[in-house]
Amino acid sequence: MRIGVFVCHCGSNIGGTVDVPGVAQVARAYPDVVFSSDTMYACSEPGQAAIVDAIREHALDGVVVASCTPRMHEPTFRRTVERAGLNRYMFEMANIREHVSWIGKDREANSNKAAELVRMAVEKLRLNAPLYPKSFDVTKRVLVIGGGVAGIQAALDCADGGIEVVLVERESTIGGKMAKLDKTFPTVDCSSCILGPKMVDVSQHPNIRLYAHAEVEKIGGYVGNFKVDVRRKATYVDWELCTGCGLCMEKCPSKKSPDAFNEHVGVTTSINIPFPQAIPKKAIIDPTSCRQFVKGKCGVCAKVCPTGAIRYDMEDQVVTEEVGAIITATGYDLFDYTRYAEYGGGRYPDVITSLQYERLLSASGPTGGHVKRPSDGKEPKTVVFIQCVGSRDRSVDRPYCSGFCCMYTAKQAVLTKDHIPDSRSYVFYMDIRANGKMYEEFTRRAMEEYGVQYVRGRVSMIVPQGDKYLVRGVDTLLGEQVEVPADLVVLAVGAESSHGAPQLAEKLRISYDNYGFFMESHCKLRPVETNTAGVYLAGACQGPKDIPSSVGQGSAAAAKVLGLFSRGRLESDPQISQVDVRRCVGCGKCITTCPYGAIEWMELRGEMKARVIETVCQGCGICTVTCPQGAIQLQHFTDNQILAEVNALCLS
Amino acid sequence: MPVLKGKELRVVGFLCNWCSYGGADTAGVGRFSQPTDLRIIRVPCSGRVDPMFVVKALLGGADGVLVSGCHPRDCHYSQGNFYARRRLETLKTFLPALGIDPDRFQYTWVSASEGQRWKNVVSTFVEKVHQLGHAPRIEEAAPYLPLAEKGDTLPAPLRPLAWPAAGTLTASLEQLREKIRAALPELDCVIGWQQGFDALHATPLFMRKPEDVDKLTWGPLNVHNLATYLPQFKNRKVGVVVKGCDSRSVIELLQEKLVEPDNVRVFGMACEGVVDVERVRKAMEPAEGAACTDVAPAAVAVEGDGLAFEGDTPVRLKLADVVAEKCRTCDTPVPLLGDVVEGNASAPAGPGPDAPPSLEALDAMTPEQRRGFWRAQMDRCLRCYACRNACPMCVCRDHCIAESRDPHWTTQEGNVREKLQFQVIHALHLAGRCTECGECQRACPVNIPVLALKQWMNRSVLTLFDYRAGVDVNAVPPLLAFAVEEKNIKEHGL
Amino acid sequence: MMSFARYIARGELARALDDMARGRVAYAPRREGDAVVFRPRAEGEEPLLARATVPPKGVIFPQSERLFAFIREKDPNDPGRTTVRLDSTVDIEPALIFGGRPCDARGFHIFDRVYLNGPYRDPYYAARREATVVVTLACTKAGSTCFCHWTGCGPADATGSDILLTPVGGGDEGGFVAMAVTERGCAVLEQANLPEADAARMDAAQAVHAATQAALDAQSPAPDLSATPARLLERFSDADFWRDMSDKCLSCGACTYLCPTCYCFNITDENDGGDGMRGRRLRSWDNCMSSLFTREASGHNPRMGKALRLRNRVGHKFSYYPQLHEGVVSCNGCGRCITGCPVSVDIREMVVRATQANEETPNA
Amino acid sequence: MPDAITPQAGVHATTLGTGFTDNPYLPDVATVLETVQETPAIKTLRVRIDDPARMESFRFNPGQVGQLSLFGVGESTFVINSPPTRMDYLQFSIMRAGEVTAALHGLKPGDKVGVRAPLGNWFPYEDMRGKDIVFVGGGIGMAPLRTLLLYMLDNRADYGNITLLYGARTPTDMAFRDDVQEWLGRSDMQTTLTVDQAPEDWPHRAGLIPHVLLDLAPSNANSVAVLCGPPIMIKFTVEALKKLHFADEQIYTTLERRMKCGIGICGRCNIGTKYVCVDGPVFTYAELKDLPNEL
Repeated sequence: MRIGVFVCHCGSNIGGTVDVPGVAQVARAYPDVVFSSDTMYACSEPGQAAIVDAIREHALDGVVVASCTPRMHEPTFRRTVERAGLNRYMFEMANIREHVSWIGKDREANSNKAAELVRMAVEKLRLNAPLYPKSFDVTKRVLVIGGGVAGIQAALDCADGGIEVVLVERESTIGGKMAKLDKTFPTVDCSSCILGPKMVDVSQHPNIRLYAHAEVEKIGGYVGNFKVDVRRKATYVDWELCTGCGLCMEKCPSKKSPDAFNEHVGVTTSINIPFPQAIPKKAIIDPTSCRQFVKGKCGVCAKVCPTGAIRYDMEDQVVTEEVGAIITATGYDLFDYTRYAEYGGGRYPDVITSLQYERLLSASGPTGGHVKRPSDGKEPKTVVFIQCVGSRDRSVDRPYCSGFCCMYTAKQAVLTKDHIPDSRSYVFYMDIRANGKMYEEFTRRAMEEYGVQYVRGRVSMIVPQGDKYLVRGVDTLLGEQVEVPADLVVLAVGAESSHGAPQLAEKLRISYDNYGFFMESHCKLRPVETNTAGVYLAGACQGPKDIPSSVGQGSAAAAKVLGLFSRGRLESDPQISQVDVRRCVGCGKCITTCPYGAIEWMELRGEMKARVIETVCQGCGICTVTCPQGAIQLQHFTDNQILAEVNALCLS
Repeated sequence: MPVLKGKELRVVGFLCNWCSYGGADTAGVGRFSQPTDLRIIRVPCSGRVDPMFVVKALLGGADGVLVSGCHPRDCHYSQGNFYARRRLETLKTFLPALGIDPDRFQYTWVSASEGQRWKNVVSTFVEKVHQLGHAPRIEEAAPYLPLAEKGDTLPAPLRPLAWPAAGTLTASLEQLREKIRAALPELDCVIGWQQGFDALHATPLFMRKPEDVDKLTWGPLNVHNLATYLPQFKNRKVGVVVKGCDSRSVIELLQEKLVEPDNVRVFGMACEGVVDVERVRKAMEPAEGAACTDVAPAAVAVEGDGLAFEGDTPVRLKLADVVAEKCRTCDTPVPLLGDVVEGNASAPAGPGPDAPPSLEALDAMTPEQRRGFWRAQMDRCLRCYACRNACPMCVCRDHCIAESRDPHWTTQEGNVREKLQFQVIHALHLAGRCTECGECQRACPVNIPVLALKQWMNRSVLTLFDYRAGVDVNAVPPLLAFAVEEKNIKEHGL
Repeated sequence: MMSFARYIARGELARALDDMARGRVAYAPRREGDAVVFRPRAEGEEPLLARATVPPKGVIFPQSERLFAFIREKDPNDPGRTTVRLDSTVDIEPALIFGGRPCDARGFHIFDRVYLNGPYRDPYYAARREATVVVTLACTKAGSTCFCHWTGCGPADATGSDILLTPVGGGDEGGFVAMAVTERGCAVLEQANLPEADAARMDAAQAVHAATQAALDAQSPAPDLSATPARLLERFSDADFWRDMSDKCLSCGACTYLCPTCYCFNITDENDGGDGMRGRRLRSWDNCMSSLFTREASGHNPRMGKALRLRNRVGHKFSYYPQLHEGVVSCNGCGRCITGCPVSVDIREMVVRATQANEETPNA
Repeated sequence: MPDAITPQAGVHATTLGTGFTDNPYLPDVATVLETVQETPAIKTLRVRIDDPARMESFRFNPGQVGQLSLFGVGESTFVINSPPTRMDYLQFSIMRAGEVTAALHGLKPGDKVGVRAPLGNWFPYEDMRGKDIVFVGGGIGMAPLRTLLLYMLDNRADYGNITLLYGARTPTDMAFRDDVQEWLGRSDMQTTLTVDQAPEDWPHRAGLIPHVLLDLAPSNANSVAVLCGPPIMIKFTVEALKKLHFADEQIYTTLERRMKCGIGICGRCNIGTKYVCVDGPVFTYAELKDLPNEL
């Protein structure tokens, strides 16, 4: 090999504490090094030009640059050597800035260390081989998991961009949490008025195939070519025929079914369309309460249905969809407030969650928009809002801020005043977090225009007294005990990861944090990507978010997908594992340990061998360590390459 | 460039590209001053760090090795550091067996944003290595050979070892032969034992014809673990006769799908212990003179708890005194699977297996003595790889990395370092898979106590993962799995 | 030559050895763990007389040795120009091997025919062989795996030795008759200032030889192996035979490395660490039982499978070598391959069966 | 640079030779003059031994092999495929297969290699004088034939008709293109090319070598056939030659084996009593038939 070494001064960043020309001089004695020089700024235009020139002049086939961290400029220099006709992997970097010159002042020690790092890089490079990405076709369809506002936005943007969308929603209607809201802050717009049209667009868009009441069961394949099994759960109603007329609901004799859409405020019929604006607007039977299922006889709905759509014998169906990218927008769930014994632990009927309160406020809700407390249907005159229920509380393992509770509490207090002009509202809070556009102004209005009483402090106990609830707490600003007799207590419950999120993450082979929220690729710079190529995040599945952020991420994820699909074919990273079939004994240990399912069995002349699916492998190298005979090697980080570095250091 | 003699020690770091390498960069960007001793090797993931790299470095002259990856759950590859944690913790508990101070190796987690933490990690670790000083080289240790002199005695076995009366034994054996004869037509062959080249030695028997079955023997001379032969019969139907301990190897092979359940027919008998031929020979050996060492009795008879040797000078030995070490602590005298004929072996009397004597001997040594011990033992290793080829779990055989150049883990030099390196490879590759049948040690033509390394490893695996190999066909070997929260691995506070 | 004989009283042995080994490193059997191996002996050290587990061939044919070092040197003015210098300097240590048995010493004779008298002379072996005096101990007992008398060797065979010691008498009364076999043996023996062995002691030594030979004959009458080379070739394609013979073989290398006559080796290059500019070409023991022995880079292996490899091992020792070397078999009947084999593969059985069974099943 | 081992007391540091001539394990250091990428898998190296005197006195016969080594990687055996009549350099053609061959493929002019040569026997070119010669080469098997063919062309008058049948899998797998072009143009020999898979514009024969050979039907009278190629080709080509009534003694081929020492000591390349490194690599089919069947 003919190796060139370029040692960078980086101005005085390296040159200040490392004998840069000395390192270049020493490197000249290393095996296969035929050229070395020092350079002021290797990454600069003249610096790169010098590298290109040297490659040509000295017929170099490998280059080492000793400068800053490869995390900064490895891509830069790879492009440089490529410009001179070398393969981009015939390049190594020695980090003599972050790992040498910036962390010590001993010039002798630094120079010695820099020389050794160059030596290791040379030894590794001597075993490098050109690697070539493979290109493959892309299925230009996207799977969106979750039909909340983020998923809807992503689906619509993708569909508008001209690609086919498969939208899978666990519930029987899309809309998610937003569909349950009465109004949105800070404009107090009607939630269903702004979301409704988008939902309709979804149902009517020719590029969107919607599977409601369905779940993702299995995901195989890789970026560009995923295969997804979707389980369409039985609805017992043939949606092809159902017109959503609602006659069945009217006649249904079983009226004690839990009303999930209304957050279990009240009950509903066993055959049911969740709400008037539901998309798809189709009926679904709850077999746990339906008489036909429980008692074996009834059949009323079947008799009244004008289109004959009822199918009591319907079974789950699994459909397979092929897509090239996946956007997960599975949203969030609410914190289970019954864990707080001091708030009654769920035993007090008039201590309700903020989302239940939304339903009470909503004109399409169980009370038709009249605020009535659940216990006796009376209109409450004193309403207490308690914030940070399941947020910012280490004792319940929810140390994070849910972000949007401050705002919706202010909104609900304002709406309370609108609904019941003679009411009084109290808000117990820790801090007001209102860091959005017009947010701070909105909370101010709640306090100042609507006279909402904000009490800074934590509620220590709620005690029922007669038909009221004594809410005891401390006003930490005044430093005194407060006790408010409330007719209704609304708990601003925090957000937590959607149930089943970790299981979905494992199917998607993406990471999730301690709380079950999905991990983005980079917290700042890659907020909607995951570390699994082709899988993107939108909305609160990544962490608590308000509507504008969710919508923004939905669009961002859609843009990523459209960007991905804008290329005709995709290239796979060649830094992946490769099986030497001559060494492979077919023990399958690599298949067991691969976190990506990127290794499969193949038959070769009657023997079973391992084979890497090039587009699925992410290049972690777990398999290489697992393989006892070293038959599967991670390219660019082979055993011999790493051993060469170890030997250069340790066998001297 | 001047060589920094004495000022620095040799410290090698393996850092994952995504978190810890970034963390080290962050520390650099923050200008956090750090010791200069550390040389960092960038790898994609801590899951790429083969424990053998660490061993290679430490045997090759590194004074300290540090591995750092993403925090658990934060792995860029979602699971790499979970695997790394198990592998590296296992290694850490193993290093003392070689006389290497485990403090010379550390693994930890540093994220890309934790520059300050990285500085602390490096400073603390390098300081620790400086406290320990230059790593002593195993090949330079003073040889330490506690003489295993003739007549050294084993501690008493945990169960009474007594074979059934000759009549009962013959009857059981005849039953076993019947079963084999019945099964033979549908099998390629059945592997058992027969009389070997002298009265003291049995040898594996491959029964293909009914008359071969007459040669089958049963008794304390059937030392070999015949499960070793099973993987080579891939895709063919084969029968095998097993002792209790051998059955664990069959289970492990089934568990790892190295043999197919449909293709293996297991025949078992309860075992009352097999002899250590070396011990018998030593017990029978005349005073050291100009004799050849391979003197054998004319015949051997099993008499309950003893063995009678006929010959020039008849000798009677108690089984308990010449039994193989593994039988002393055996708790599986009856095969755990298969078609078992005789199932009445005595159960262990003690509370359960305690440390095998050779492991106890290793435990009792100082680190320096251990280095000297392995130096002296490995010095006579012939690199014949009988230890490997006799091992039922070594299925790579023709592709073993001991002799390959790609990957090139060991050289062909006949020195202690290369020889020991292979023993470490063997022990690490068997971590969580070794059923402690002892074939490696029995097979060694120069009697190197290599089993002690595996016993040490097995103890580590039991402590860390609460796991014994070869007991449950449906279990997963611990190093091929992980737990998000490890019960018995404490995070190392660096 | 045989007339040059001395007597060493039992108590004088250590002193006599010190004298014989003057200026040489003396290798003698030493117990290490449960094994007996040849190790450099300290002056005055009472030697162990047990037969070693491993023959002393490594003294002359090391387990691994450097053939030469290569040093890459760069042109200081043009780092693109590198020359390579080879350094074939080796350490040759004047040595003495004490306590090997006739089967061990004869091993060197088997080597000599290939290493010294073949188409090329092996300079490494030659230098060590030249520098090493072999002092052999005749056998007084027959081990259960001994079959030296089958192979042209024997309990008092002096082939390959410089001096042959025969134990005579018993206990403290006893001693050794030391017979010089070569000129060099004479010179070395003379260094020890020993009394001449008288006729009675010479007779006693002869009696010991005869008695051991008789014990061996009684244990296993030597078969006639003269037809074996041809018979083994006839057997060559008898796949069932070789399968039966090799069924239990584990394909390890214990037999070959314990064998005093197995001389095969491998050559590999290793690079040093440090500046990466130097390395070594090594010659190390190799083993025909390993699949790697004949596996070609293409993956093709003419001896795929242990049956074919075992066939070559037996064939080499009892057919090819004797055909090339005047009927001398390259096996001295030491039996170490049998005792050392983890599964007791018995070469005697293979040779006898290959020789005899032909008439019964002529399916070659 | 203290590279020699420091002598210890009582130890003689002895230098065992300086090159292949006085130590058969010690290569002569040689320099790569030129490389030719013959096919995607075959590369030709032209080397000269650095010691001018050694190069000057270097003598060999067509068919002899050499051990070519890359220091730090290892040695492998290749036939010297330039003829003894052209001693500007020694030419080796290397098919990429394992570690050593891959490393040799990476060499550039100026790089150093080790050469231990000549080794083994050779084609009995003296005995072949006056006879018709039929060369049949398949793939990399053309290399050993090249040396003999060029030698004969350089001594053209000594030999009768020369027929060459050279086959490869595809046209791109055909090595020695310049030579082949020249041979095709020569009137004093008959050159036939064939490939297993022929593209549309392939002007030569298509089909397996034995078939084409039967078609060419060279006469066995006063002829010898020299074959080299993969084992399966040899097997069927011999059958074809038998059909053409060539006697076993008229058929020559060269064998390949894994070798280490190359000098008949290390013990792995034997077929029965014959060591391919010293008794071969050239055997007549008659000799091969006498050997145990272990190829």
